[in-house]
Amino acid sequence: MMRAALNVLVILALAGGAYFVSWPAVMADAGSPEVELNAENLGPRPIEELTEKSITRDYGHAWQTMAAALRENRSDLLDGYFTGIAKAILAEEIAEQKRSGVRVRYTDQGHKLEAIFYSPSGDAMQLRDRARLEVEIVDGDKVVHREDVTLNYLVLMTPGADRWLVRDLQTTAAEVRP
Amino acid sequence: MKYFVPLLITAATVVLIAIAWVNSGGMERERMRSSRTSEEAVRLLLTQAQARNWDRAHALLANASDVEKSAFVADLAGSNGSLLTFANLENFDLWPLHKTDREASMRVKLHYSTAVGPLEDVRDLKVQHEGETWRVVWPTTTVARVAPQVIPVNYLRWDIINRGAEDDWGVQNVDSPQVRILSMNALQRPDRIVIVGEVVNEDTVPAYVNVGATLLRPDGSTFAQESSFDKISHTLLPKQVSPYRIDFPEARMNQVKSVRMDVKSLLVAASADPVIEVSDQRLQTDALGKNLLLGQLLNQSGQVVNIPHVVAAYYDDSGKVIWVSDGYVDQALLPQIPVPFAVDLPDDVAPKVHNYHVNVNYFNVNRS
Amino acid sequence: MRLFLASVLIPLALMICAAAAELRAPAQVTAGKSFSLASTGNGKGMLYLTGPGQASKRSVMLGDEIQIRGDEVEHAGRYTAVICDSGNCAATHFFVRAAEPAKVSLLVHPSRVRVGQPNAISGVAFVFDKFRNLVLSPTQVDFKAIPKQGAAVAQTRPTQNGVTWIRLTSATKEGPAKIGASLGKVSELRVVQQVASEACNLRIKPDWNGGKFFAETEPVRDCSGNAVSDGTVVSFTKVDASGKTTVDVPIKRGVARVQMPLKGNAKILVASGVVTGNELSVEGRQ
Amino acid sequence: METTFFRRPIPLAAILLLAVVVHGPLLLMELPLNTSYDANLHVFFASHYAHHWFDPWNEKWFAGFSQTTYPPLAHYWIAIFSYVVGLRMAYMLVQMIAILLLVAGVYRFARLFVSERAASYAALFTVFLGTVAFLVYSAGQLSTLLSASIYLLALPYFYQWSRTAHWRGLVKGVVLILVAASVHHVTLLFGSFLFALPVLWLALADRGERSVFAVLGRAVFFAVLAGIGVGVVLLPYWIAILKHPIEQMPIPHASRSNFLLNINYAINYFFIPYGAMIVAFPAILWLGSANRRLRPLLLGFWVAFLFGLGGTTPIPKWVFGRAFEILTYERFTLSAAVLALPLVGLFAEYLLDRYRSAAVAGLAVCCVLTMGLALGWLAWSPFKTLSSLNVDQVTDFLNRDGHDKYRYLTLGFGNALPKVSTYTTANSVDGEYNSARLLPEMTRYGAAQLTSAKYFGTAGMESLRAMLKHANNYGLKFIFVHEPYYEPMVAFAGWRKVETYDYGSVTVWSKDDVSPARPIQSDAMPAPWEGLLWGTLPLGSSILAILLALLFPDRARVRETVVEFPAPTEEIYAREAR
Repeated sequence: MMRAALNVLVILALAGGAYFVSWPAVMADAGSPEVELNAENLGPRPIEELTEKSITRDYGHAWQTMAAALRENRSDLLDGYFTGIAKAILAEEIAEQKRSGVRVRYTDQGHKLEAIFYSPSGDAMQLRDRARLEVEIVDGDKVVHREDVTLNYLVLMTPGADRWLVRDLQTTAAEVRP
Repeated sequence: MKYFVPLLITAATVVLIAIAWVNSGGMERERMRSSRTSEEAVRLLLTQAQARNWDRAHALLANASDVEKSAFVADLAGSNGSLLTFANLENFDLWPLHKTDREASMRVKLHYSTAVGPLEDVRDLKVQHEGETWRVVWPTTTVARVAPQVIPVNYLRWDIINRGAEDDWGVQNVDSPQVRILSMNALQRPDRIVIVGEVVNEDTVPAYVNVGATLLRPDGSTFAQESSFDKISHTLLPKQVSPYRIDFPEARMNQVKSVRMDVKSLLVAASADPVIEVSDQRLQTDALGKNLLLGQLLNQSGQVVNIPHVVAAYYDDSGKVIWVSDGYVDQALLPQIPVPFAVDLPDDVAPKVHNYHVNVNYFNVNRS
Repeated sequence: MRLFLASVLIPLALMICAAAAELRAPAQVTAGKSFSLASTGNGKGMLYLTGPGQASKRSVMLGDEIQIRGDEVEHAGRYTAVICDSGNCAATHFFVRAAEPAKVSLLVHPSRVRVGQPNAISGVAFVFDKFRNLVLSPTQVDFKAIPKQGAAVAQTRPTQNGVTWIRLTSATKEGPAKIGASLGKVSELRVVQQVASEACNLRIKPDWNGGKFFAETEPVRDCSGNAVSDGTVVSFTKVDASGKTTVDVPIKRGVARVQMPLKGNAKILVASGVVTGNELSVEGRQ
Repeated sequence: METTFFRRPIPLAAILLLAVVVHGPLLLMELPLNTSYDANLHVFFASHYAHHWFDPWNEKWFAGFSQTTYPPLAHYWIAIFSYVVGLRMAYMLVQMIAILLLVAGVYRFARLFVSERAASYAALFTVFLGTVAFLVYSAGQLSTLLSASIYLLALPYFYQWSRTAHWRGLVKGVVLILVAASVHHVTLLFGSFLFALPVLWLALADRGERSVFAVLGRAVFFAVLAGIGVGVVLLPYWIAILKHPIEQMPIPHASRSNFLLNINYAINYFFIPYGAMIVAFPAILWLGSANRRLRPLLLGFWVAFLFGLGGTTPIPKWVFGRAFEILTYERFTLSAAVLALPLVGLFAEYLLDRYRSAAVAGLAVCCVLTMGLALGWLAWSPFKTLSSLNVDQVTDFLNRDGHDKYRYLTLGFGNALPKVSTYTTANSVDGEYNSARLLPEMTRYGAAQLTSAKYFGTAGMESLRAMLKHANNYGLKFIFVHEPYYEPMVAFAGWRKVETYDYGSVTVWSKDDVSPARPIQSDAMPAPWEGLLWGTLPLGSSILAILLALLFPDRARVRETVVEFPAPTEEIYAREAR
């Protein structure tokens, strides 16, 4: 009887262990980063109230899913908020990560967005983002590089079925170190 | 004990089965197999029709020799892909109007479950006493037949070449049609908020249109979201106007600060055929005091329209849309054969109606 | 003595180790062009290269020039190169900028426009290099609008952050207009259909044919004289003794025509979209 | 020792082998997945556990529902086997195990009442039992069958503990009850009355010198312990059911009908499940009443029989009240048949003793006819299932080009819906498991699945209409139509036909203004700790039961009952020969 009970305990412990191993993947799905949008100097088309809300929300979600996709090496996560060249480059990066075992981890500390161009027909918007990030380059479990950095991005977003999608996400040279 | 228990169990089982048989309408069913009264005769006929036992049902008619079986079947179960062919007779109510020893008149309300929702059909039937039994005299109708003819069809048709699934951003594309909401009027009804209005396709290509509305609370948050569903003509040819109606059940105006309208349009392949004429339109009050908009539909093309759907907009004297009602027509539209229709409108709206416009939408079995 | 040696040699060794991990990169690199990173130190080390579409590692010899192939830096943006030697790592960053402009993405809207609409057509050009990087340095884009009839209109606009745009007024005559954007040898062309505007002066006339009454519009045109497209719906409404009759008829070969049985005197009205036409009073014939 | 072949008990191993020979090929052909109503549903549930072991929240149906509303053990075992043999074959494997356990369970249960020989006949008849074939190949009620089997195995321990206070009986019995409850709680609930009471009665009858109160006390202790155990093992289930008691409008079910008013229902729910056993009803009555020890069995059979008749007698309505409209009654036919089997075994013993080869031939023909009829009914029945519908193109469509970002609906797919749901990554607003429905568009109407809306008349079509009205809210973009009946509503509501499969047998409709689906918030979502319990305790209880069986095997029985037919006197029917 004791043996049986022990066996059961072992099984339960294994199951519990498996659960808690899978737990971090669930818990790591943190909330959207803080995004501030300034559309004062936007042209030639003025931004609509709903579009402003949507851009702020969707850009935040895009960063959230990008960080998760790079952390977990899951290119399927990119489908939600990326399209075109941005999605292709990120998918390529994830494929490279899988091949080399090197990963880039982003800890997002907020974005200051400035909308700079909104096409007359409302089908493309270009923005400048000043992103505060903690970037880690990890090889296996070893962190080979870690930095806190503020980076400038030039972003091109286009409307999708129910949200704005990031079509191009390019770092530009003006970099400021904290 | 050896005999008592089996006998007791057997007897108890038989008694229980008998009780349940009576409770679940076994007696009534037996009664329905006879037609010793005028009511029983109508019940028997409609029960057979319900079971789609057409031979038996037709044989039960007093004037079976005068009524074509196909016409009788078409009358109760539809033909030519009409709405009744997509329906089941769920149940019926009947009550006598008058009765003598020789004949009686019965009113029946047929409750159909159809592919687009419930449908009720009220009919008055004559019942005759023949020997020991009563029999229903079915109204003699003949199946409408179109005279052989050639109807040239040379209306326009728009076809679309769709873009592929691949992301071809920045290359040539065809924009969605320009559609516009012409009017919007939010009304408080006893049990709901209703938004009525009209939408027009301003473009030169056909548009597939859906109108949606969002009720917003004073704090700007969404209170409810609904769409026009089937109370609109979804396919609009260039410059065509369609009424729409959006219902928000259980909503009250004091809960809402504003309404956000949303019209979505899509470029679709479409044909300008068939053209359906809506003639003899008039507002009328029926015997039960219901306000109705009556008229006839005439299919001017050469193809059958299986399920016509009438959407009517009513205007007040300032030209504002004050109500939109709709109804499905249970007969198919054969070429050149007029088919009557009726849609109702609320009692409090009827006196304010100054004008109205009827739009005909349709479903064809082989083209959707 | 031992203590002294240890206190001198250990920091020295650490400094050597630290020095071994030094890495230098050029400040700007062009996409798709190979270049080299300068490293110091000796022995073997591990180079990590991360950036847009890149997350690789490879063994390198320290102290040598480390070659970075062009295909490793095809995407514009910020790259980080890290070199590690026995647990010590040093990093450097460099920016890859887009190569020469090689492609223009041209967004032209709308694809159909009514005639005579001021600033109704917009064209937006995005300039990319051959690796699909947005070219951020200012570039001149030539826009050209070629109507079906008449002279072409050209305008040159500089890009800002890789984008430039133009607005055009639609012509007064219907027909396709070509809108193009070119950049050196590269050019893109889009077609905008200019279509007739709302019907103008919509009129109907009676027509008795074989004892049947037909209501027919005169050729339906907009205010500029362009024929309204076939298929456009015209609503006929007849009010007579039998009640009201409405028929939605599409325009065919420029006119809309419908047969309407009459019962006594009738009033016939016509409308197309929000435009209403004349009213016709007809006396029924037996 | 009897040497005549006809007078010897059939070894249980041989009967189990026969069960494999009879049912094995049918299961290898995956018959239940193509002919039964519920098999695909169980595969669907199992598929979810295979992918999300500790997360019972399944977003594939009803815009999200909790699988804690259905005991999970059978599904977890399918999930485990699926890692090796795939989902479909894993289902067959668990189904085969259920049949084998039922044979063993009937044998052990019958053994409490009748001789080893009669019990072996009862077990043999189980293989060919119409209700077993009906539940396996027509109803697809894996859980009912498996739970009943395990429950039958638990009953001898309950008898042992109640009668002799043997602690192993208590432990093994309670653990098996937990396992049975983890498979299907409803079977256990009704089984407690229909099976446990006759066994308790028997324990009292066989108590010998022991006190009545001691036997009853032990039985109560067993019940309390089992009740607490079931409460703990299925805790997430109780939480779910307390949070959302079933308040939806009752859904019609044919097993609640009066079979006398519809011959097809009578065939489906009476003649097919009982088969040739109907011929033995007089003998069952006779034997059951003639023998004091068998009377509780007869009474249990009679009660289960009456319940199994659904609306043919008023008893279920009187007993269950409003719950009558929630329950289905075909499961009681299984209970009735199993309760009758010991008596049928006894009757067979009598026939064999008297008619020898003729009896063998007669009984064999009855067995084959009963099972043959049940299998034939799959083809002849007017109640056709759609489980064999080819849904590959539907799942291909949903899994490509980001179509799974939207929710979908099938119309006219019947019980092929779970098959679609199992193999697609997209989610649906419909589902085949009525108890988990919480969306108001479904619970406010007296209709079950939207995919079969037309069969529920106006209620069904109104429910469908309500759902289509809220398509934008649910991200419901794609509708797959297998019956043209639904096309008018779909077309008038704003969907357009976009693709056609199988020469027009299935059409795909799309509504273009629908935004991608977003998660629908629900308070029915189980907490993570509930998922942990759900993923461990039910399976743990079954593993414990297996370990107990392996580590502490039952001692070989030396007991022999001497119930004979016809009985010489009323008093001497059972005697222990130790």
